[in-house]
Amino acid sequence: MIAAYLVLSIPFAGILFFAFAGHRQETGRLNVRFNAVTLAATVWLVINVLNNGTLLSAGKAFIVDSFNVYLIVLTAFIGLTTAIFSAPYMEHEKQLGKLTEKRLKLYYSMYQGFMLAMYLVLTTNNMGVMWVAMEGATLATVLLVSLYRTPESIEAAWKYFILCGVGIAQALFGTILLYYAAVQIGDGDNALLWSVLFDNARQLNPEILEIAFVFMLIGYGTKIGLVPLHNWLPDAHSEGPTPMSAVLSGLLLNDALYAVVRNKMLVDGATQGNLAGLLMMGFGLLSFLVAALFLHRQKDIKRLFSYSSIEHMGVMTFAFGMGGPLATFAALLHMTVHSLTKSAIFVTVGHAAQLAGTQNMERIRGLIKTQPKIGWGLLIGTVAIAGFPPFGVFTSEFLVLLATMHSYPWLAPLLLLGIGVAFAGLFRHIQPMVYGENPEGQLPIKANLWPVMVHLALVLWLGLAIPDFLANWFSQATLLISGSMPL
Amino acid sequence: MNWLLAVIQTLLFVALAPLLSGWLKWCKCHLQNRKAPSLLQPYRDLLKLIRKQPVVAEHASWIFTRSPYIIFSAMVLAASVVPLIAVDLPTAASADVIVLVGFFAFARFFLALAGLDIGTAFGGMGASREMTISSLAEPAMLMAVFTLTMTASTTNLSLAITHVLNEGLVLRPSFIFAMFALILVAIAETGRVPVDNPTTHLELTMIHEAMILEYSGRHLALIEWASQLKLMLYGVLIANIFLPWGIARDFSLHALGYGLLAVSGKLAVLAIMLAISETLVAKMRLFRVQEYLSFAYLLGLLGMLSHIILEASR
Amino acid sequence: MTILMPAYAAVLFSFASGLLALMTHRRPLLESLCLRYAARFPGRIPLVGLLEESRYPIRLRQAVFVLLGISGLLAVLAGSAALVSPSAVTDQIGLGLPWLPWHVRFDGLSGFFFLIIGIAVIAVSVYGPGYVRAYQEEKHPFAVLGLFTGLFVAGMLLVLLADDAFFFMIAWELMSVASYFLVAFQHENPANRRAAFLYLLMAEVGALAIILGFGVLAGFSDGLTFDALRQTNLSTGWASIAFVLALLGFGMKAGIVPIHVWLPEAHPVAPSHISALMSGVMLKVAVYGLIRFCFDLLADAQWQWGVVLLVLGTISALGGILYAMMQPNLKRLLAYSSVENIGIIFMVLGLAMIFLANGFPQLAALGLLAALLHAFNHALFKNLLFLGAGILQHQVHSLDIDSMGGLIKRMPQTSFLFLIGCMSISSLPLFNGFVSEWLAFQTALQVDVLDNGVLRSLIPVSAAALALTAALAAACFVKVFGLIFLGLPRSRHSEKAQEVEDKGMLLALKLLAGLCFFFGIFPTLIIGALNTVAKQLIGQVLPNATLLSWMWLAPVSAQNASYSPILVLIGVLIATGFTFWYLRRNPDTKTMRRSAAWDCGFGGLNARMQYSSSAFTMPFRRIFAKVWLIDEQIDKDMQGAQDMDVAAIHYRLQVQDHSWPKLYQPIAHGINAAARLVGRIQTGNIRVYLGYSFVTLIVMLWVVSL
Amino acid sequence: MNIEQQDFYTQAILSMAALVGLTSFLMLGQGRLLRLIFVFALQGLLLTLTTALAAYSLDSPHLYISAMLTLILKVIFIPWMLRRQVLLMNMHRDVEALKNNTAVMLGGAGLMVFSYYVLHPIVQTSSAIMLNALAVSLSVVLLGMLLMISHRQAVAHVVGFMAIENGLFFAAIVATKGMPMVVELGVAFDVLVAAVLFGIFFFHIRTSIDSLDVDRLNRLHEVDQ
Repeated sequence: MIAAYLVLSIPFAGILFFAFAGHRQETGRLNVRFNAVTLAATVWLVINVLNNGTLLSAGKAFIVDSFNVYLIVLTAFIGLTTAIFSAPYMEHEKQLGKLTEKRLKLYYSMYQGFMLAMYLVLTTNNMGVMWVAMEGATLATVLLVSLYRTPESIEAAWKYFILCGVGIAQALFGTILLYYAAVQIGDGDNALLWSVLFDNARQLNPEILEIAFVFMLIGYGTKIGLVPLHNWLPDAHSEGPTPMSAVLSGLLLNDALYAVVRNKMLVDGATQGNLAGLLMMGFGLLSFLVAALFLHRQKDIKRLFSYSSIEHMGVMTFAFGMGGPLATFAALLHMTVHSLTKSAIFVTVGHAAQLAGTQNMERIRGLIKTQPKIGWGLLIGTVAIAGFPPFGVFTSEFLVLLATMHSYPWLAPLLLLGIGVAFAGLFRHIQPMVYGENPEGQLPIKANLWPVMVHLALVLWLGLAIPDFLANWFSQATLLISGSMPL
Repeated sequence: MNWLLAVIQTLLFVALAPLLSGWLKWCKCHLQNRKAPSLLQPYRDLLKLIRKQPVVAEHASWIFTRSPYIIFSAMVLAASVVPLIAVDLPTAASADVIVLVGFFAFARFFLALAGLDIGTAFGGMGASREMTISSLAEPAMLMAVFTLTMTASTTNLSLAITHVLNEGLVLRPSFIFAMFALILVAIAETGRVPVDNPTTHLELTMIHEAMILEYSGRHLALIEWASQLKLMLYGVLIANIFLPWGIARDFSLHALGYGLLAVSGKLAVLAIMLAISETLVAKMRLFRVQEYLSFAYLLGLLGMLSHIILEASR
Repeated sequence: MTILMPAYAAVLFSFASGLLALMTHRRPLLESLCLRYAARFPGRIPLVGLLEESRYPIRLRQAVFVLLGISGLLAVLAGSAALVSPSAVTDQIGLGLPWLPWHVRFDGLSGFFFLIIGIAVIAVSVYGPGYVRAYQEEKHPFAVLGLFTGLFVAGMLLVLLADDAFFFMIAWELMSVASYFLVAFQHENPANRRAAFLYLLMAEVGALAIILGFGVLAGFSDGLTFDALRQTNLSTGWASIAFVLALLGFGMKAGIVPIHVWLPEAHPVAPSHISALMSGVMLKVAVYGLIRFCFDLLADAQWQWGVVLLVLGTISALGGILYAMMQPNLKRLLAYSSVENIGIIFMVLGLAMIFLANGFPQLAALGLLAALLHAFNHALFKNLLFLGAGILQHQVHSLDIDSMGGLIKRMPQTSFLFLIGCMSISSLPLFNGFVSEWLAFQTALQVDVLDNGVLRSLIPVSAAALALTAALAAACFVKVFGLIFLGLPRSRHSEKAQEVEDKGMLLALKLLAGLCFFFGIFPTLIIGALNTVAKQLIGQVLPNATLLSWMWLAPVSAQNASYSPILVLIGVLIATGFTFWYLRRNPDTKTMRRSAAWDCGFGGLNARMQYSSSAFTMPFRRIFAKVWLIDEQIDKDMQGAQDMDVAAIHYRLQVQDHSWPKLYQPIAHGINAAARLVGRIQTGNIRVYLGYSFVTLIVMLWVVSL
Repeated sequence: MNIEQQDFYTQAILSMAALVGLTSFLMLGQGRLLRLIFVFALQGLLLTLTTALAAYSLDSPHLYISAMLTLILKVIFIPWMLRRQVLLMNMHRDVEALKNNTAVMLGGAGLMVFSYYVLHPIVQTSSAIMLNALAVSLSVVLLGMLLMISHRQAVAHVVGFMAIENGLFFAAIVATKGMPMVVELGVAFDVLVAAVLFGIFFFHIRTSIDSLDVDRLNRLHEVDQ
């Protein structure tokens, strides 16, 4: 369990360190190191969990089971690679005069703060604390969204703040209802602990839990970006600094979904029905289809990919909602590959925008000509996210489709329609950017594309073969969530 | 022995083709109140052409000079598979009626290429029109042929004819339709009135002649001979498929002679009918040809349908 | 050693070729490695010489294509081995999903398509080095071309090996995506980008349909392996849905009308050897998919499906060739002609299915055989023609048929080889294209055994349509060959054109042309091998396929129909030889006199008087006017007093595909309109957004309280 | 079940609930910012009292801490901060014209009924009093949202946001005797940070669009011009 504490305390130290001593030249590199150490700690945690099964800290404040441990590693990994990307990126922004030293300090400090909130969401055993951490994540990032202080960024940050704040307040109401249901059957102090709730789920009042779940779904669903609660998401993603977009898309959305799934497990246990699942499916499918259509109308490259994030979150929500081992497995896999791919894409998008000096897609042209690595990175990343094999996104979408065919065959055409429309929406914008002649005076920039390559390589690997330990891990998580092993 | 007979029949075919043309011309002249040339005139023309040194356009390539040989031998091969005076000859098995159509296509392909080779407008025009008409004629022809082959359940001409012979006189509506279709196709494919006029060099109407405008000497002879062969092939097809009586079924001299006589008679009658129609009918505009050929196709289709509905329904 | 070894090796070699191409810009790295190695073992490095700055790119390219060629050879080897081995070989590869490793199965059908791919790849690898030399490295990096070529070939081979739906889809999409990058290779041209996008979009849609098709099967079975899918017991309704989905997916890839539109856009813009692979081979992989799905996985074929295939095939065949005829761009024309040939294949497959469903497996085997043989033949001659088109583009710097002419004198070898391709594709006797069409006709003519009157009348009609197609194809390729190679040169480039110098490029053409002729004369060789496929798929063989001897082709029985190409060839040789010898005996007239062509007395015959492509096809345009969207305009420049004199006339002709305005544009408009509609929900006003949350919450609460 | 049958504590809680609900309605119809803030502070005070009452009558001392926190945050700090901002930005004279005020008020009343209806299943497991208290808090939450939807001033949005928090807090107190301490502290911390951030944002928005009217924050949208 020490590992879990380490995972939490390193970012905490990071916040303090950067807040008070974050004005040095090599801050970016230090940020990388903080994240690297955290990653090491999470690996240790993994080894612990793999050896001992579910870990419960003394006092039951924290729980690490097969479901969240892999999200923890994923979080740490993407945190690290994004930090690697962000160091030269932010330096470049500073040189352009877009940012001051002070804001960089804020940025790095809040980067750690965000990571801390994420780890806390994942590790905590207390549903209330989970809520607190989720709100904390909003608070940590809201100033980062408005980091550039442009009117648009302030507008985006305000919307992010208000919509997520109001949204998440609903989740708190849901949590209170949950607590209310829990105190009726047991002791008060431990009543919000997930491990306790899960064990006693059958005794909870199903009606209350259903109402509570609605609040949770609306609340955390706002964070996931489910249509029609998604409106803050494209704004916040497009106006903040790109590394922020990468972690928001790659991590925050996942963790919000994680919270929803945890709650769904409770509701399923209590109601023995499928209402929660059906709600999730509905929201997921709606988000998926609407976001796919939105892709066609985008002009800003980061907005484009944030809608793509909504779309993929829709798929995952749908899959988790469908339940069943196959869909759950697929959703878990999709979480992983989507995070990896999307954060890789945002890295290349950031570079592309720096290269062209704009986020307006109509003015980004000929990336492959100017800087082949960036162009190819973006192109391959898009191919991957659009669900082409042999990348992992395909695998997960394939499994989702298959599960849909098994359980709800008449929904499968809708799903396919969405995939097709989304693909067209993405590619009609991406292709002109990477191909063709480059505008005059567009010069290569200094870029670190290792994170992109590593991410895409991992996604490729997951598409070709899921390594045994990971498969085992996913299967354990599937077992935990859905109650049975995939096939 | 059989093989020898096959070769002899083929040679006979080749040898008789100009005669049929001569006979046709003779009939036509008489019908039009003109003085007819000798029946042997086509032979004399061919001989004269063969003796002459050919004149070839400067930029003609090997396609132009070799095409006549290819076209001629394609026609000879076609002649080898069509039973003229006897059925059951071994060559008939080497190629069936579809291959026969293939031979025609082969010849046409090179004829059109030769037309294009010189680079004159006429050549191109002829090639274009020839390919157009043949494209339309081919389905009509196959429709007619299919009617026959489905009745006989074979595409082997020789066997099909035997089948018709064995059945004796059966009045098949399908055959009537198919025969008319085939006749219409034959007229179009051999470049007769009303589709094309073999005797004219009016530039706006010519098709076949436009392609061979540059040919001379032995090349022209081969091409002319080939087209005479084609005419005779179609004639024999019509005569021997639909009215096969008289054809030799064994290889006795008697039977063969009788067969020769029979086929000559049938061809002579067909030629007279063609001559009459050519005298009575005017050549039609190029873009009316499609209607003409659609009608042929329709007949073929009707033949097919009546075979299916009236004759073989289960 | 199993026959899978060469198959795996073929895949690996094509991968290796792709990876090797990535080394294009790694010369310094390799050099330093070699130097380090050399320092340790002096005097043992033959490789260092290859790394010289000047020779490295050439050597690398050659090495890449050598690897590709080896892959092709191995594919041919594996394919032949599979065709002679009586049963399928299966294997598993430890990749894929944890509970579903990649299943591999190599049977006669896969083997046959391996053979097709192998031959094409060999030709391409011989042709490639000479062809890619023309590309500037900065503009068109070889690394990209080589990498994706390797992946493309590997993808196609893997599709054939796949024995579970998941692996199949991965391989399938690998093939699609890799070829997308190849289509987009020369991306400076906006038209190319557009074509590439369209291609990828259609590939995606098709793939989704296939996935759904597999999904239907998998929904009723307990696994994704083909074995499990074969066992599925589907109701007719579900089976029909699966069939339609598969048809949509594979048909889209194969390019049947009306979902063919990507094909004439995408195939021409890729480099020619890639076009050859795409048009010649990739479409066949789609055919393979359809056969595998409909004849192997779907247990009980329905005759209605056969009718669908037949009708779609007929439409594609006719539509394809009519569109091809109107194209002024050679590669577009060839691409449309691929649509035609795929149509023919689909027709025959439809016949096979009809016979199979009606309980005549032997006739079904005949149809299947004809379809497969046509696929094989089409691969040969289409490859030949595309590679030839590449040479033309190389030498004439254009693909516009109307700007060529007279090349037969300037490029004698190419023209001869191209002629063979044209003759094969026009299905003239003695060449391979004829054999498969002949078999197709023979299949259609067996209709008499059927009871169903509709079928009995439908099939002959479609056979007549096939005849029309063949005749139109001949017309089309007369135009192609005549306008490109015959007549007078129509442009300066074609006047200056010369025979291609690279031996390899010509060798590739010779190889393919030789095969076209060889299999035109000895079709029995391949048909015999194809019997293995029919046996494994349908469980029936043709009793008389190689009746009498290898000389004769008699698919049903000798009484029914027979064709002996070798005898025909002998006959042609004798007849031609004899006439040739006989007519040229006379030494006086043996030589020919050359003189100017007749010019109607106007004087000065010039190239502009020749028939152009649009002139040649004018009669067809009139007759089949409804098939195209024709935009014909004649502009007259008037001058002089009161503008009465015509100074110049401009003729402009645009021929467009009907499926654009009828099918694609409505869909595109629909999506844009839907997106605009959806866009309205995002107004930018935060109060509206809050309203959404509020309403959602209320509605959801109401829903749960119900 | 009638109110006279309940004990004094319950009666007090119900009265408080009624008052809290009333304050929500008052806020909803309030166009002047300073008064809005005042009513908000009043609501905070009612909450503090309720908490203290609960702490006293239920004998759970940790609720005193909650009460203290509420007092400091919701009654003193946030109103003070908001008031300061309003005065600083010279907005205290502005009166926001509220469209369809009557309809909104009626809608608010409807929401109260709806809350009652939605939470009805709770009766099965607990007393009606819980239902009533929870229904009030839910309607406070919903009214807070309605407040945000109907008001255009950013300050009003903050007040609405905080009012939602108040509703949640009230629910936690009356229904479950407060949340576990760690959660309470966390929530309070979040509210504090949020309040500070709101202050920062007022400044930014003001400099960026020269107003605090959220309707003018509409550069980012997806509608065709």
